[in-house]
Amino acid sequence: MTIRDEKQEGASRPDMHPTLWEISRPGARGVFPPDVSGSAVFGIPDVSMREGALNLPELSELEVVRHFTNLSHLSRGVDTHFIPLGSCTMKYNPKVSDKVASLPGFADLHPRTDPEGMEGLLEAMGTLSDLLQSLLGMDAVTLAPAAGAHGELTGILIARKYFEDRGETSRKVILVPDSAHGTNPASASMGGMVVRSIASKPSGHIDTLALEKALSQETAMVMITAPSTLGLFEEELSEVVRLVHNAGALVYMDGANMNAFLGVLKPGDLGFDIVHINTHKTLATPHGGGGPGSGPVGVKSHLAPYLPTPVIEKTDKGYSFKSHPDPRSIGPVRSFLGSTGVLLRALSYVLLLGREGLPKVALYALLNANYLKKRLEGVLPGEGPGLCAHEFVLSAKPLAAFGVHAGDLAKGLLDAGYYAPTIHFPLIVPEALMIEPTECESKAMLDGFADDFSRIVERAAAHPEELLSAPKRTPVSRPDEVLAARDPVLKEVTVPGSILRKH
Amino acid sequence: MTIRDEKQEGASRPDMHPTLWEISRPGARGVFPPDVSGSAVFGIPDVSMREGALNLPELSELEVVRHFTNLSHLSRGVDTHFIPLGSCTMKYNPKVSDKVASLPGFADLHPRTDPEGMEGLLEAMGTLSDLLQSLLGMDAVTLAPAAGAHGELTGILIARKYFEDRGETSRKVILVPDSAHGTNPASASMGGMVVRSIASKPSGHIDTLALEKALSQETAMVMITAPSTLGLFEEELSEVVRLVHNAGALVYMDGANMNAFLGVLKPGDLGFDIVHINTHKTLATPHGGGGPGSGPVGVKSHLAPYLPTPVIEKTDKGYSFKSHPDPRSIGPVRSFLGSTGVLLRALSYVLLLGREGLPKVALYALLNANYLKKRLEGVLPGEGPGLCAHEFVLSAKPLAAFGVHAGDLAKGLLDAGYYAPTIHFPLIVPEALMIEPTECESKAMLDGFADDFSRIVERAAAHPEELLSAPKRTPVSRPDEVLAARDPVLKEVTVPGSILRKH
Amino acid sequence: MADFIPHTPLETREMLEAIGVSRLEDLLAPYPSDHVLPDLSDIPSGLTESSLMRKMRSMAARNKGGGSVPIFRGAGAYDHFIPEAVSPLVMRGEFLTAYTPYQPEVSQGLLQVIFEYQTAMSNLYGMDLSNASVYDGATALAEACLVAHRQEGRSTILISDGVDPDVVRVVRTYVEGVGCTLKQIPLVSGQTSLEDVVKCLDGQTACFVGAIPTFWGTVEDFSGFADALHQNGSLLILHANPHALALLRTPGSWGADLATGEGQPLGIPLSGGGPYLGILTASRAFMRKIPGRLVGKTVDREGRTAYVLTLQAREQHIRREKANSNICSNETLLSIQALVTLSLLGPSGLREAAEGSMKNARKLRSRLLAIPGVSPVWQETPFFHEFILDMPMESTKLSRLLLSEGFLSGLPLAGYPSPGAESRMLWCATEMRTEEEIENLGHAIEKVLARHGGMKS
Amino acid sequence: MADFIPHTPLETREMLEAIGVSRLEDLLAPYPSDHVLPDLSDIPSGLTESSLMRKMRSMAARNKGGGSVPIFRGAGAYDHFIPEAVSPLVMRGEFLTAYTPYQPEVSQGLLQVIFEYQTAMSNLYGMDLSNASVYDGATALAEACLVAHRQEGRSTILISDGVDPDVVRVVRTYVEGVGCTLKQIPLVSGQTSLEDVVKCLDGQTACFVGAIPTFWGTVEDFSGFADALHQNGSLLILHANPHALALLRTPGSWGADLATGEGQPLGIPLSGGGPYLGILTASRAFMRKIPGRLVGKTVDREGRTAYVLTLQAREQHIRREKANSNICSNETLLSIQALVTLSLLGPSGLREAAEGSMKNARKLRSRLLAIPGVSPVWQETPFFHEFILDMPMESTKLSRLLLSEGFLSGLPLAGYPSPGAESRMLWCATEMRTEEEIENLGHAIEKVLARHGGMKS
Ligand SMILES: Cc1ncc(COP(=O)(O)O)c(C=O)c1O
Ligand SMILES: Cc1ncc(COP(=O)(O)O)c(C=O)c1O
Repeated sequence: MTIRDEKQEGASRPDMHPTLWEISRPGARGVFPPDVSGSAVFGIPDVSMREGALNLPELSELEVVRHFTNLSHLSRGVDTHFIPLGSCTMKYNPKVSDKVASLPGFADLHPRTDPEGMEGLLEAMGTLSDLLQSLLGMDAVTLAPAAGAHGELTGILIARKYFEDRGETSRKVILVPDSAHGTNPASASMGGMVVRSIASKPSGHIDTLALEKALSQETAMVMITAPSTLGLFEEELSEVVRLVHNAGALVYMDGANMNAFLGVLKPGDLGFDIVHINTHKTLATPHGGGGPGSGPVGVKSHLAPYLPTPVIEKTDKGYSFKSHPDPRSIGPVRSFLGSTGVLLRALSYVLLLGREGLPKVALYALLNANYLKKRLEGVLPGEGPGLCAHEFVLSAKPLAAFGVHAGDLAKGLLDAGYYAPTIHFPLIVPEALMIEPTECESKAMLDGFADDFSRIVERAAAHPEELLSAPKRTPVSRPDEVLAARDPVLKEVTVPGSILRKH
Repeated sequence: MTIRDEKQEGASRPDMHPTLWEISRPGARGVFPPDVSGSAVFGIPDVSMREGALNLPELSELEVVRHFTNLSHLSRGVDTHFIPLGSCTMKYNPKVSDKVASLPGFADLHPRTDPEGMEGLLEAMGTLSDLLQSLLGMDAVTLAPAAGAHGELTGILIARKYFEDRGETSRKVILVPDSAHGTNPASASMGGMVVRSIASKPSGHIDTLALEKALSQETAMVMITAPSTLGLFEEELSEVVRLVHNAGALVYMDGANMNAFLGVLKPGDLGFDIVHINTHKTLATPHGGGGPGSGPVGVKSHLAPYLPTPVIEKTDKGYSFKSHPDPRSIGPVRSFLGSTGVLLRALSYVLLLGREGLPKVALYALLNANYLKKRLEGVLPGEGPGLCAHEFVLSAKPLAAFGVHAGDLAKGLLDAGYYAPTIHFPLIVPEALMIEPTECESKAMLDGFADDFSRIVERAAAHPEELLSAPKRTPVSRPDEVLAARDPVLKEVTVPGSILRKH
Repeated sequence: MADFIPHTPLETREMLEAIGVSRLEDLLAPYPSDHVLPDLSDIPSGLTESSLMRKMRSMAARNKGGGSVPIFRGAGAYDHFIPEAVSPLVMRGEFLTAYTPYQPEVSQGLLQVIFEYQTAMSNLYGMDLSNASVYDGATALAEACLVAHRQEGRSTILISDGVDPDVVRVVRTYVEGVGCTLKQIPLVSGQTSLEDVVKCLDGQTACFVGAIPTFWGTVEDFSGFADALHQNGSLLILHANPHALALLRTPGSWGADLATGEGQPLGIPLSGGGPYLGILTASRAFMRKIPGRLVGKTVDREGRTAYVLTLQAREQHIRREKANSNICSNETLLSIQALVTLSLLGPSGLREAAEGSMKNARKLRSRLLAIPGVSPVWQETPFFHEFILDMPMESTKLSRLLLSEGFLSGLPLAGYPSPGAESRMLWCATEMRTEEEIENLGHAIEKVLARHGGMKS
Repeated sequence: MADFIPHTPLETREMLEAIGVSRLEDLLAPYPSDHVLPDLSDIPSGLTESSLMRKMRSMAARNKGGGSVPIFRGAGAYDHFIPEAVSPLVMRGEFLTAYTPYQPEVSQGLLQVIFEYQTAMSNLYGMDLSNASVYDGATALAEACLVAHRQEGRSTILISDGVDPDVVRVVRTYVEGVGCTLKQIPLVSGQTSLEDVVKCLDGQTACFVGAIPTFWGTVEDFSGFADALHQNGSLLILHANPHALALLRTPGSWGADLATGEGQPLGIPLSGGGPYLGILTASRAFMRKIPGRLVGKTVDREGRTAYVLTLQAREQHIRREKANSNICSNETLLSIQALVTLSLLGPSGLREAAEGSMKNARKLRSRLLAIPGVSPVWQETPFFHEFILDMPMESTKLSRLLLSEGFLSGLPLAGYPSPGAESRMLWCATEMRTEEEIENLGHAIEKVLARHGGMKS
């Protein structure tokens, strides 16, 4: 069996790498665990013991190393490519932060260690909490949520509990602009709330009149993404906040786009009651191919009692777990303290940048987005000539006449050596391409991208068939998604070693 | 500027990745070193200060990370491919050994630390030394040499000093079989000795008669590679050793191929006076793209006084530097104790395998080599039907009629997803292909390789032009080596950032 | 002293010019001018990399991690063997810094790895399928309960007291949000009685949740549970430690509809509590009802094998408020880590590690029981690698004293619901413990008891 | 408990059968039967990975590395800042486990990196070209001397006492082998006098070797050296610390024909002494005379830029006993490490690190001179980041005492040739030292002197 190299002619791109099960060789051994002597009679009745073989791959250590090393070559990350995914803030993930998270004392710390044995971790988490509190302009922060959506759910549950405690149990409606990320309505539902969508104005901004109409005694909260998923700062935000508060409801900020504000604007100052941020976006913790993330939530003082447990507090002896958490707490939203391995990276990032570096993040994120927007002006329609925040949205609609869609442009960009922008989001823009360069890309990279993007759009009009058959320079061409969903194959069912049987 | 992806169609393989200087942007900053306050007036006269700019690349941290990550994709290692390079023993390099070498206490230890502060390192090196002494069957070992060739030089200098001390100053001739690795004669010359080459028998074995004739009062030493670079164990080795010793000379074993003996045969038992091994072959330390290596040397007791300094000795209080090294020592051959980062990996390997695992290395190395030899029997001529040791040599001579050479077959193998065998070595076999599978490759891999090899040889005869234009699936096709050597370009002379000037 | 901004001053000027503004601050025009550029004086100055490392190393040194104290504590997070090859593979930049594989053509490596992870989890749990991960074990179980709730709209969740009380609290946070109630089934000698469960079944019973092994270390017999539940139209959910499944009967084999677990024992460092790995598996009937990403195998245009994210219609980015869950980012990197670990160990290695843990747990138990005043809670109940003992001292105090002696003792069960109690401790020994460590621990306890006196001795 | 052998018993049997033997041991037939399968009882049993890690961690803990003691010692190996991004890049399997790039088509990454390393070293040393590395600084200098010797067959090598005495010993080992003699030129106030050199020149003078900075830390003025040597048909070789060249005048600018150095200060961990990096640079006239590998830029068949090993006719595998050197394996991985470090620091970062070292060295010197009984050896001689002081105690003893106080002090110069002496120490401070560490060291010395009394105090 030959594991083919990934550097291949398009015309003869080989079949994919075999799976671990296809190359498994029954009887082969990799790493041996510690050798423990003693009897193997454990007193467990047969009925409770595993019956039958454990179908895991059997391979040598070298085979495993090769498998994953070669597979890694078939994926693009920030470390290899420019990833202009809007709303994802794919910025550089400092290697020093990885190192910090791997230090003995952090990496080998049992989460149920007595507090006396985790003073360093408590200090780290307490410090991060304080820093975020300041950067967000909020009064209290929880580090527990495991991702942005988890932060949203936490926020929803806090709002729910808050209104229950106030006896306003009829406040069950969450208003969400139609430009919002799917997690906003989904989190609201999961928190047992009723979701109402608010249509945006053609400009992409919140329709303040529509919102005002929608507000009622039943409104618990309005979730606003700031800057919006179109990369726009809500023109009438202060008015919106005033209206919502007047209606007795809370205002939530989805802070996934906080990179646009970092160090230059504090959500708390804008009147938000709750905000979550995504450390795996704004605070440069690695996305890891889809996770882990972390979604700290900040609240104003009236909501602080509702934060999930455990709660870290600062005493004169340093940071420690609050021994008697407020009974109004929504309870824990996950096991243990938080994704500390992620949060240590976030802390490292904030400490490295400090008060000088943090505002530069937002300023340069805005610079890059506005520069690239300018460079792509006229190539495809966008939101118009004004300043955007940290990202901007283009529409590939004009190309529909040639049968070319946003997704096809994305494939062309893959061939040009980039990851694609976010496509088909926000849903309110037809054929959306959402582009976020982050502060970490150089002018040279942006210029190259703008040139390639423009060239691809030109060719799309002239030779649409080219783009429709893209990508050609990738390990596979477009996979058949319909086939995948028809009768899904979700696991390897090959008999172990099948691929070896050729001999 | 677009850094192209390496996954490309052959027909449109892009130009190479730009160099660090081509993408350098004057004024860009990467990592900041520690910030030291204080005056920058140092009292060094201007005449001794650097004048003019320091032409190093100026890049962001992300640009550096991308550059090297993407370049890594253009190179094959054991971690990605089967590397059947004869005489190179490209076996799996355990990750745990890398970890050991990086442990604080080892990695951050200053080499001039007082002995009291390096007890652990001394124990590690002493232990390795003892283990090698046993495995080599020798009486003393030095860990100083930085590579195999360096070990050879050390051995030559020891022999030289030994004869000088005995007053036999006319012994200046080193006899080297013509099948030997180029380092053997080169090391002998570097040690100020005179090299005489001994022709091998057609079978590849040492011509004992020729050797006997060559031996004289001027012979200092005979260097023998065991098993030979043809993968053969010298039939008449004991006779050869007897003859050389009778002539008053020493016998040196080039132990680069020690993988064939590990745990199953001790060079000392065969009568060798000096032997070096390559930890980066036999003891699974990574080759690192060409180095670092390490070349410990073992000697019999009569040569022990001549070993290079520093010398580690075992006392009842543990291992320590010998405070009064023998005045007969040849002196130091490099700075400090040795390439301890490499040697710690070698020690880890030996300790992991232990007395059970070590002999398996040789046995399975022989198994793999003999199995692959069998599978390729009849494909190209080799040494005949007998058992080989850890590697074997084929000759591509029959293909010369079609204009195809060993190097062309190598290129075909690159396209098939392997690294190539060693070619054009040993020099005594025309169109040599030297194949060493090591014990670490699976039967499945060997079967796949044998099939692909056979197919390539077949097509070479039928469609030689195909092979002559190989490789096609690699990032570049064959480079023009003549052009490279004509007026060599050995450094980047582009003005920094040249590639960016397009915008 | 770092900002990871690549711009040279010249480039910044050129870019500002192209945009048509003169200063960076002009780009803040859309923001409310009275709030921009706030005071950051409470944020410290930026550190150089080396100062950061110094600071964080000194914080780390104030924690008692496994490198400085042998760990005899489990209770949901375990000190198992992690092969050294795991980290260099998982930390490769291509995996570490990738986004969710929405563009399959340039994410085949990641997609294949997730597909392989799904296979490994399906096989380990004996279930038809696995998703690509959720946040952690607790939220996995909570999500599974929500699947059961959505199935028929039933709102009572029966949950065995064998489930980690802290996990139960998380489940409560989740399910109470949608109006469900939790009903806990007590243990009898560390086991859930089928009769007790059956007594609670009614038309509102969405599911019953059991644990393999229980939080208290015991191994249960779930014979008959699936049938009884299914007859009532309720689901069986089993929350299992994946490491233990190398030896113990699988959720699938007990007839579970959904099975969840905390993936940390599969090669993921303890890391003070996260990031961990939420495992969620199911029988095929629930394929379109479970939350989270799924990777499926398909072919590309030339018929080559290719992998894609599939059945996305379940997810929030398509279904919004009607989605099966709000989950978006999951724990992909940790799933890779678990897969690499399992590949390196293989079935034999995993089994040996589990057996090693069981052997050590038994050695530990014998050694502790040899200490005067230490007594067992259950004499005969089968257990995996954890067990409760009555200690002759208040457990929180004993734990602190042992920590200062250099051991992370069993978990003090003071404050825990029954069978927890003031003087009880939940002890654990994995395959990583040595005989010497067990013996030294025994001595340390004897010393501590002798010096401080026991509560009951 | 590991052998990295992938074979299953079945596969082994099949393979033996194919070969036509029945047992593995039969494959040993060509070896002398009276010696095969020797007794290995003195080799311990194999360890599992976790036992190995335990063992090696406990050995490592018995060393006083920079993580446990601040390092005030240099003398050829320096505790400089290494960015954390270096290791994950250099340790990527593709680089780490590659062989020498003999097959250029599948080694372009490696070849380009070496080409870039050659560029960086050429620019740093101000020389026309650099090879791809040799073993370490000492052997680099020895090889350079051999180039000078081969040039005209001259056999006297003049070497300044400013060169590290231990490096001189290595050079001696090398050059005496081919019949050369070393002649040492003494220092005057830490500097080599051109007059002293000129006095020694004759028809046998192959070269003169000077150091930048000297082993004793001083910075010399080599004005006129190149001319004087060249007039005599002799070469100027300068052995320079590459880190110092961020600020100091380059070998190229002094007119050197060959320049060498130890690359360890460029991002390579101290590692108890190796592997390090031998830097060897030269003027173009010596392109075909220097040892070691060279990578050149060329084009492939389609005209794309490509890199190859070039001018191989100098090397042992082609020229055998007539080769320029016996070097085969070199230090490629370390050259990558140096290149990555330099790329991350850039010219400004390197300069700042060098300036930081100089600042700290001056602070250290002031602090130490404030201790009664400590006195300078040279008052006015310019120095880089090392300097000698007379200490009021036997230096070896003082070093030991300070080590037990938690400091790696200056190098005791007891036993060293002049200007070394029993009571002298060679102190160093890099940019990694903090004011607090310097102050603490000062206190520790004062304490030690007070407690043990000084030799001269
Ligand atoms: C605007 C917005 N909100 C919420 C989320 C959800 O965050 P997570 O994936 O961390 O759950 C995202 C993620 O892309 C987002 O872009
Ligand atoms: C037979 C033989 N001898 C000596 C050497 C030289 O070893 P090194 O490259 O470590 O100097 C080699 C290296 O390939 C070899 O194969």
